[in-house]
Amino acid sequence: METIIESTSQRKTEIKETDSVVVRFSGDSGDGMQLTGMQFTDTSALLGQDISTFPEYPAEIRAPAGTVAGVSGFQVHFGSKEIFTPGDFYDVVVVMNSAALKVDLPRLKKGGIIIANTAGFDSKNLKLAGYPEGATNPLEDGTLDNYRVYKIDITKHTKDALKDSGLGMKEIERCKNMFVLGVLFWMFDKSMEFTVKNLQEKFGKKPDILNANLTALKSGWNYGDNTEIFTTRYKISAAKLPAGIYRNISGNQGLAIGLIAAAEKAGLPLFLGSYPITPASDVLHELSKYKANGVKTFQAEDEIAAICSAIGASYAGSLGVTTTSGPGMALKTEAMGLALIFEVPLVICDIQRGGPSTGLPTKTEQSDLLMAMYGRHGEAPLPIVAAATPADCFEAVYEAARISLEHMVPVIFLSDGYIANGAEPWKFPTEDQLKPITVKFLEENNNPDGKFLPYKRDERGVRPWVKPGTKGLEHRIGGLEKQNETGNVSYDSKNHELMVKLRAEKVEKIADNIPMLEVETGKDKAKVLILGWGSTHGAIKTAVLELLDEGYDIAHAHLRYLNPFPKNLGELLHNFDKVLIPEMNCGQLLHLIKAKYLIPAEGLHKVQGMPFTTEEIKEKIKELYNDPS
Amino acid sequence: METIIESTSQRKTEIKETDSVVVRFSGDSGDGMQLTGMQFTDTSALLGQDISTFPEYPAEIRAPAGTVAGVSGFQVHFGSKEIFTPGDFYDVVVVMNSAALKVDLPRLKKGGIIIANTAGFDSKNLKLAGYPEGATNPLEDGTLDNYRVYKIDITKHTKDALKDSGLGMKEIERCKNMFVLGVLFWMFDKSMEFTVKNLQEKFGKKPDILNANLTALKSGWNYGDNTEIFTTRYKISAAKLPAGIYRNISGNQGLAIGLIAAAEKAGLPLFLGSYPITPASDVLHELSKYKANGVKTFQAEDEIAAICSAIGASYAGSLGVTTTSGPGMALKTEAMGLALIFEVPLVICDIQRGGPSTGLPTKTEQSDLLMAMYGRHGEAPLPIVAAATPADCFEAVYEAARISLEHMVPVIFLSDGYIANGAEPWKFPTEDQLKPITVKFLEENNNPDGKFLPYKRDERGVRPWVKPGTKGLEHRIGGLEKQNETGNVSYDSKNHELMVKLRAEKVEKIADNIPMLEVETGKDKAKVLILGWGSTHGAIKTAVLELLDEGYDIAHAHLRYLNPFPKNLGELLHNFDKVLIPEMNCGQLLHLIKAKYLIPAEGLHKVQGMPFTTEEIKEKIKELYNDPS
Amino acid sequence: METVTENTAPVKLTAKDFTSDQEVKWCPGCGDYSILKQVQTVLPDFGGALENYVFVSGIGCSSRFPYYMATYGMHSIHGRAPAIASGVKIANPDLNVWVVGGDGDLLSIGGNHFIHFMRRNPNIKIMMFNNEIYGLTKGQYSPTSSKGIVTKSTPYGSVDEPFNPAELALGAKSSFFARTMDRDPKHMQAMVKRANEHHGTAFVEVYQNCPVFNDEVFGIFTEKTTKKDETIFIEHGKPLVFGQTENKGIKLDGFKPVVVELGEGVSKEDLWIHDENDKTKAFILAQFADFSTPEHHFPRPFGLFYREDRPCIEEDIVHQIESVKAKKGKTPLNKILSGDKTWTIV
Amino acid sequence: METVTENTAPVKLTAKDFTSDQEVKWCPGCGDYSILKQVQTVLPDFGGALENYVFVSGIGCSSRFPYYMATYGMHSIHGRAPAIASGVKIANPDLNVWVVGGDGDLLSIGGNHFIHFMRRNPNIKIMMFNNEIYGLTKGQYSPTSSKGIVTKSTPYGSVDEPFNPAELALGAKSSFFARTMDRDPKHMQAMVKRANEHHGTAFVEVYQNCPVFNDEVFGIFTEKTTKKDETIFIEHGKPLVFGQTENKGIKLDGFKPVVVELGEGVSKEDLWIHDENDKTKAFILAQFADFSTPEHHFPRPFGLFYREDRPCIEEDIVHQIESVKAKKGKTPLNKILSGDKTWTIV
Ligand SMILES: Cc1ncc(C[n+]2csc(CCOP(=O)(O)OP(=O)(O)O)c2C)c(N)n1
Ligand SMILES: Cc1ncc(C[n+]2csc(CCOP(=O)(O)OP(=O)(O)O)c2C)c(N)n1
Ligand code: SF4
Ligand code: SF4
Ligand SMILES: [Mg+2]
Ligand SMILES: [Mg+2]
Repeated sequence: METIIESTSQRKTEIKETDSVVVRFSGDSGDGMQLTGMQFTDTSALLGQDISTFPEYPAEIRAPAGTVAGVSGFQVHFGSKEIFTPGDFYDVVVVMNSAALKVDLPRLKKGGIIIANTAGFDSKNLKLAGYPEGATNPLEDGTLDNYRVYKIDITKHTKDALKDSGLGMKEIERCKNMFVLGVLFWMFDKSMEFTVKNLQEKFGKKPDILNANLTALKSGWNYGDNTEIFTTRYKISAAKLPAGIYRNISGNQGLAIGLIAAAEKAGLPLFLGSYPITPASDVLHELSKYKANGVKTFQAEDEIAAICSAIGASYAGSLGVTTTSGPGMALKTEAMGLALIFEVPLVICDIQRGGPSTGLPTKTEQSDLLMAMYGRHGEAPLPIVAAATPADCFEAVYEAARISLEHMVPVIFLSDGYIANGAEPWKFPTEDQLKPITVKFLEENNNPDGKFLPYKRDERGVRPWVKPGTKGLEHRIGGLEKQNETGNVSYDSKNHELMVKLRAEKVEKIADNIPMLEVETGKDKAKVLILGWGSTHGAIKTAVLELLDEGYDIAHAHLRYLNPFPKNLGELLHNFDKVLIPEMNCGQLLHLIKAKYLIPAEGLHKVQGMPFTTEEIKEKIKELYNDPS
Repeated sequence: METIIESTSQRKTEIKETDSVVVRFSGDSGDGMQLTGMQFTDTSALLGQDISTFPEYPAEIRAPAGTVAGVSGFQVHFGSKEIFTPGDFYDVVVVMNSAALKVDLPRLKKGGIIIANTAGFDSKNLKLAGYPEGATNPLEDGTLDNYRVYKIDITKHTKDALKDSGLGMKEIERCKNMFVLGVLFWMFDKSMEFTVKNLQEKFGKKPDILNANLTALKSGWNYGDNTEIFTTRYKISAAKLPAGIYRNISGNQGLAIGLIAAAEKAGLPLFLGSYPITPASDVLHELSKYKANGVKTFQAEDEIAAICSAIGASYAGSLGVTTTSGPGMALKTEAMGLALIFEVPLVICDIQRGGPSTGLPTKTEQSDLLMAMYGRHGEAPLPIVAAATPADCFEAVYEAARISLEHMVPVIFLSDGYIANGAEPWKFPTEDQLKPITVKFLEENNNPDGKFLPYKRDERGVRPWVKPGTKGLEHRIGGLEKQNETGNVSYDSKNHELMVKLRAEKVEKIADNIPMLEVETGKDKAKVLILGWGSTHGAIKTAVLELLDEGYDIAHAHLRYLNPFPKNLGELLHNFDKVLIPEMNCGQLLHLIKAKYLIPAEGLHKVQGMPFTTEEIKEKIKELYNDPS
Repeated sequence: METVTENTAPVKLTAKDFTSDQEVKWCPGCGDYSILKQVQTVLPDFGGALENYVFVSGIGCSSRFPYYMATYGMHSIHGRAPAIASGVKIANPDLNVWVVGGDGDLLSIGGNHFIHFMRRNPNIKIMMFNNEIYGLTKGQYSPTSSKGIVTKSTPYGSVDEPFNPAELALGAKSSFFARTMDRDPKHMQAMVKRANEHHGTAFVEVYQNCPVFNDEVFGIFTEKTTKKDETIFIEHGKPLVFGQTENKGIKLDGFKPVVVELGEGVSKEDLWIHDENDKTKAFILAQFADFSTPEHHFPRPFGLFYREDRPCIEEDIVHQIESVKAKKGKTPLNKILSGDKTWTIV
Repeated sequence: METVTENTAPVKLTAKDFTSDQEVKWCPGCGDYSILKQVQTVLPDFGGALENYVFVSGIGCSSRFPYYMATYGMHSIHGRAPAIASGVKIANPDLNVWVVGGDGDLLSIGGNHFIHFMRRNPNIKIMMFNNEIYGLTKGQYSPTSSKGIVTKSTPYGSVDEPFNPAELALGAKSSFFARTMDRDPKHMQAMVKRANEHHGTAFVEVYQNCPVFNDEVFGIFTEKTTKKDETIFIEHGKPLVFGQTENKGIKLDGFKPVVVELGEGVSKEDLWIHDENDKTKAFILAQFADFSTPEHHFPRPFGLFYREDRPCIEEDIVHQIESVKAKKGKTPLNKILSGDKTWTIV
């Protein structure tokens, strides 16, 4: 069948040009806001607009419908200018019920637009949302005077539109979100084409459902077009993004395919040993889909078995990987030490979340850096690589894998819930654009005039990788201190000191194999440097760009390599009078910078399970900038 | 029966006065060197001499007899001056076989005395000791020309002395060590009385064995007295130790009774949850002997269960303790975070050993400090207390327990293999000399006009301790972030930041409850401060004392409290031009000091599984002292 | 010096007394609601004082349980509840300690503590809410999920042979194993009562439906239409009878259980009579879940499989302490401080 | 793309080929020496190439084992060998992977990996040197030490009920359990052979004497004078006979095993005939170690208790990969990078 959806408006309304808009879709877990948001996002993307999105799920699996705990939100920031964050405050919020309004009103800009489903504001809903007995309806009682409120009985309109669809009430209600989407498409002058195509693919086999969805979508659009309540529409032109082919990608997706890419480029099988944990589980889910590419995923009995199985796989010649979050990282500590003294490749991915202990599983934080750096007994340095944005998860983990394989060392990769779940457009590379990863298994004795030396190092301090099954190179490795070169157990004092030194040097020498740190935004010499790492990238970048416009003499540099630091970091820091380090923790990078460079860097700390707003960073920069001391 | 043992010499020999001597008893695991050393030590102690001892066991459980791997040594440093270490080099070494000589010769002072059991130097023994086929006997071939060698066929002499004892060869051979002891008693002009008493207690029920031992002891003494080979004897007068009653104590003993004392002073039952690991196991062994005092020891299935059981016990109202070493610490990481967010008392004892991974289980190291400080996910600060000497293990762990109980916080106690196994005289306190520990279980609602508030804090930021079983105060605690005061689960952003702050402040405020740091040796203002922590105390103190004598303007301060630091540390550091931090790691305290005080402190690092020698520290001090920069 | 009040509460408590003020946050239709309700319903009958109960859990949907009980409780970390509970019980044996957890919490990450808990036999009740899935983490397979299950982490089906919880527990020397289901309140209450009466570690496996991630995995056992043919409720001293019209039974031919039709020459007398003290037979009952011979499809047993009286670790610890005290007497602290060998310096 | 050479070595290897150059560092008289010798003796008969063997151990005296084998090997961390070995085997199923550990390593700290290993059934051989003590840490009791044992950590005797390793393994779905002893070289060799032939996880418990910390704990089973009366060597299809003069046997009366004197009206035909495929009987054999009724004192069984053929996880993983590959074909990396939805900006 064929439905003609036409997206050209029948009436003249004021069209506002604007360069970026933040829309928040907010409703009950059951209301399909995630899907709605993604359709809207993909359409914006196709129109060449830059975007950044962030989904927010309820902490409870599925809290009672209509309650505040049950609100599920999807946020999209799109525009004709470059977009670096999902946005701090909303221009438009769609609230399907009163709980959603309660949750999201605080982050709606004054004067912002509220599109409210009146059906979600009856007394029952108000009660569920925790409004006191007999409370007045916020849509009516003036609470929202400072906003532009569009009250629509979305439920009713959808039902009317679909009364002849032959569907049951439940299915009809499920089309609410398409009605909303239609309204927004009209409002932002977006074509429905893409969504129509998607619905056709998705429901091809269920024509009645398909029709219902298309009808709801269309009715929404028409509703916007016909009813007089909407006075303005918005037009956002395409962004000046670098030309190329783009896709939308979330951090955890990027992480997963980054690992696949690294393994393929290295010519190795990929093995993931993991135990589910929020917000890392999606990487396990994602990788387990790639069986056809030979990816082996092993859901272990716990995090210890997960990392141990990955160590075994690396030993056997695979790229061994383990993924987890804080509590799991804690459990992997001992085994990391083993991989370190074995000197086998291993990528340990920590998708950070709010701690300590179980903490805030669904919230974001950057508080595992010092554990990654020092959380092992004995002298046990490991390289650390951190991702800055959703798309950067791909490149950063690819780097982590490259370093691990080329230097025979376990590498810790840090991401966090914010970028893991957030998404952005990605000008993805092609296979041949990826840095080569050189792995060579040793197949002959490296000591012609004697026995094979499994711990004989090359100039970079790297030992050879030998696959069991290789004739003539049989050898034993273990967690006891090793004699230099032979790898035999040694209790010799000087040898121990030597091995501690050699293992540390090997990590230090990785600095020769990573790029220098460059100022990303602003001048190479300035009054204040904002030094960031990880997911604070978007907020810092936006803040710095805005302040540069305002004439501030500042700059932004962002660290991907946290151990070892890029060789030029010390030097670079000295080009600035002041250094500000914003982190979603109590000052962990700050601590490392102070200890290493003895400079009085300033910290900006936020430990709220939420990313920085641009404002928060701007304010702190200004304060520091103008502080005479 | 009665054996008269008389200890007055029959002949005139030169008597040398000296103020301190290091004797090393070295032989096969089976030779009873540990016992011999302890008898000798106790006698010295009774004579009022200051002492410090250190046993060294083979890494292998019981390596083949006669081999280097099987050598077991006992070192005693005694003197009329204050003794702070077991000594760097030996004045006298007793070697029961050639393997022992091989192992210990390198640490014998030039011109030092070797008492060798020639029976242990036959070709068979030389071979076992790994001397090449047909190698010459080191006792004969001039290797030892720079030493004073006394060759005695101890085995034969013992056999002769006991031929009529009616004992079997095996038992007779076992008396060798008493013969040696007799010789040494003669040599150092020490009475045999104490040993005789001990033997009588020990073998009271086995008269023939007793007689054999007494005879061997006596023959050894006579041998020294009669044979002309010994030309000199040594006299060490009593040390000017503070008057009082002393006992000898090892670090692990001190730790064990320190915990018992803390529990009794606090009026709490003591619960130990532990899993055996070298060098911590002895604490479990020691505490399990105190059943009569109600001490409950639980050998768990692993370190995780060990700490978790201790958390449960603390929750139930006991002083919960867990003891371990590096690899076990790594495994306890996650549960430490739980205890931290629960805010229950818990003492976590880490007897450090050589790392990383299994590393060097029987060797010492100080390389777990940064793990103790940062080895947990999320923002998870914990107090850290470290012991400086064997006897200090008592006081330090007592402090750890006091802080834990009075501040409702898990405390990490750090010791290491060197002081854990080492021993020294201890002027032990009496019960009433111990600092009081005030614990009060809450028994009524702390919120008269509402529900009980399990996380309502007092002015020190400490929450109440409630024992399950207390009527009316039923409540739930968990690892998820808590709402301030109520302790209910809270996903609120600001609340999370507040709780992170409150938990950190609570730890910071402990600084009000610990003594200021004082310069222990030297002046309060000087050119160089040597800042130490943990088991480096003895070596640093000795070095500083010697250099002070040589006129250097230096001082020594030693940190017991590593988190929080004593309030005056920053200030104190600024009274010195330079700060030197010697550590048996790669600079972990150094790192903390630099990060916190931004001063260019210097480190002295040794990672050889062995303590610093006084010389090593003196050299570094001189170098730094004279370095113009 | 325990401040535990007498084990007899003045007035009989009610389910409400055991209900905390916290809003229950499980999904609509979750089987956990029923379990919570049954526990809150029967606990008052046990007569224990509210303040002497301690509920300890790990992490998972099921592990939210303690928050909803108005007793003392700990929501701990994933898999560690048995270890923490052991510490609580050993420190204060007078407390009435219960462990609650999921199939992932207790058998996956917590498996080691679980088996050691079983052998040590502390007098603690342990309930496992088995939904054959990881609920809280949104649907990965668990060590009890049947092989081949398609979940978020096994898009092509799992390849792991699952544990048989009854068999595993008995193999680890469990002194009490019972199985019940969320949808049979009466039976669950009965099993919780039996568990409470048992002196030792009582392990109760509860089949619990997770409508969101593993809906109706136990449907055939819980749905009217199939329940009678697919389940068998065992009782001590009673023959193993089941079926729509009680028309079927289990006979033992040698060691092999066989399903028989009653009537045609087979009477109840010929059937296997359940003996809750026979461990070997308990192992066979446990294996019903695994066998299905071509000839025979076995019903799933519910009820108390096995119970045995043996010492509890916390009591042995107390006895040992008392006997040593009696023999040696408590050493005064000053004596401990001084040790046996001292010397005086004047 | 495995570089594994053919599983048939050109010339037959000898025990020496399997002996590394490392000095063996166990105590004189340690039972581990014999185990090492038997393994080195029989391995050449298996025909596998030296370079395809990987021995993985944890920590403990027993775990030093791999250092003494001239094969590939890992001396890992305490308790984790089964997890590491699983990774090795899944990554490269062609390797011939063996796990070695002690009773503490595998059943105490390693208990969780151990039971999950059993249920997953990788084709790995696992030998547990059971000396009922922690040797390397100098003599604390272990989860297999009998209750009441006095050790460094239990000066007044332990209060823990020990595991029964056979029962635990079978309860965790072990597909192969055999028991042997250090002092019966021939039998040990036979059991190692059987283990090697088994396709799946083969668990061999070896009673091993620790002369230093638990001397002669198995003395009655190993000493000439008592061995014949205290042990029973079971073989598939053979009756359960034992005793000085083969004068005793085990009969089953119902589910109850009873010790009978042969002769007086009881002949071998009346005895329990061992069936290595009967899991229920295997559980009964396992429990011999625990029961001793006033009437009957049971001998300790040695030999292969039970074996069963079921899929190995690493093979299922490979099959799954192959079937999915066959269905969908490998996705080119470029396709993975681009995903399904892209747009172009010009
Ligand atoms: C150390 C650690 N690892 C992983 C997790 C993530 N996690 C939380 S609950 C859970 C499993 C839940 O399954 P189950 O125990 O069966 O409980 P259910 O939710 O099904 O009731 C996991 C893997 C965690 N919180 N901590
Ligand atoms: C994580 C960790 N915990 C504890 C130890 C100490 N440890 C080493 S071996 C061992 C137990 C040894 O007993 P078993 O496994 O039976 O081996 P055996 O020495 O008896 O052969 C222990 C507790 C360790 N090395 N690592
Ligand atoms: S996810 Fe499943 S188990 Fe968890 S609360 Fe929801 S329904 Fe219950
Ligand atoms: S301690 Fe026991 S097990 Fe370990 S090597 Fe010595 S004898 Fe063998
Ligand atoms: Mg579950
Ligand atoms: Mg053992």
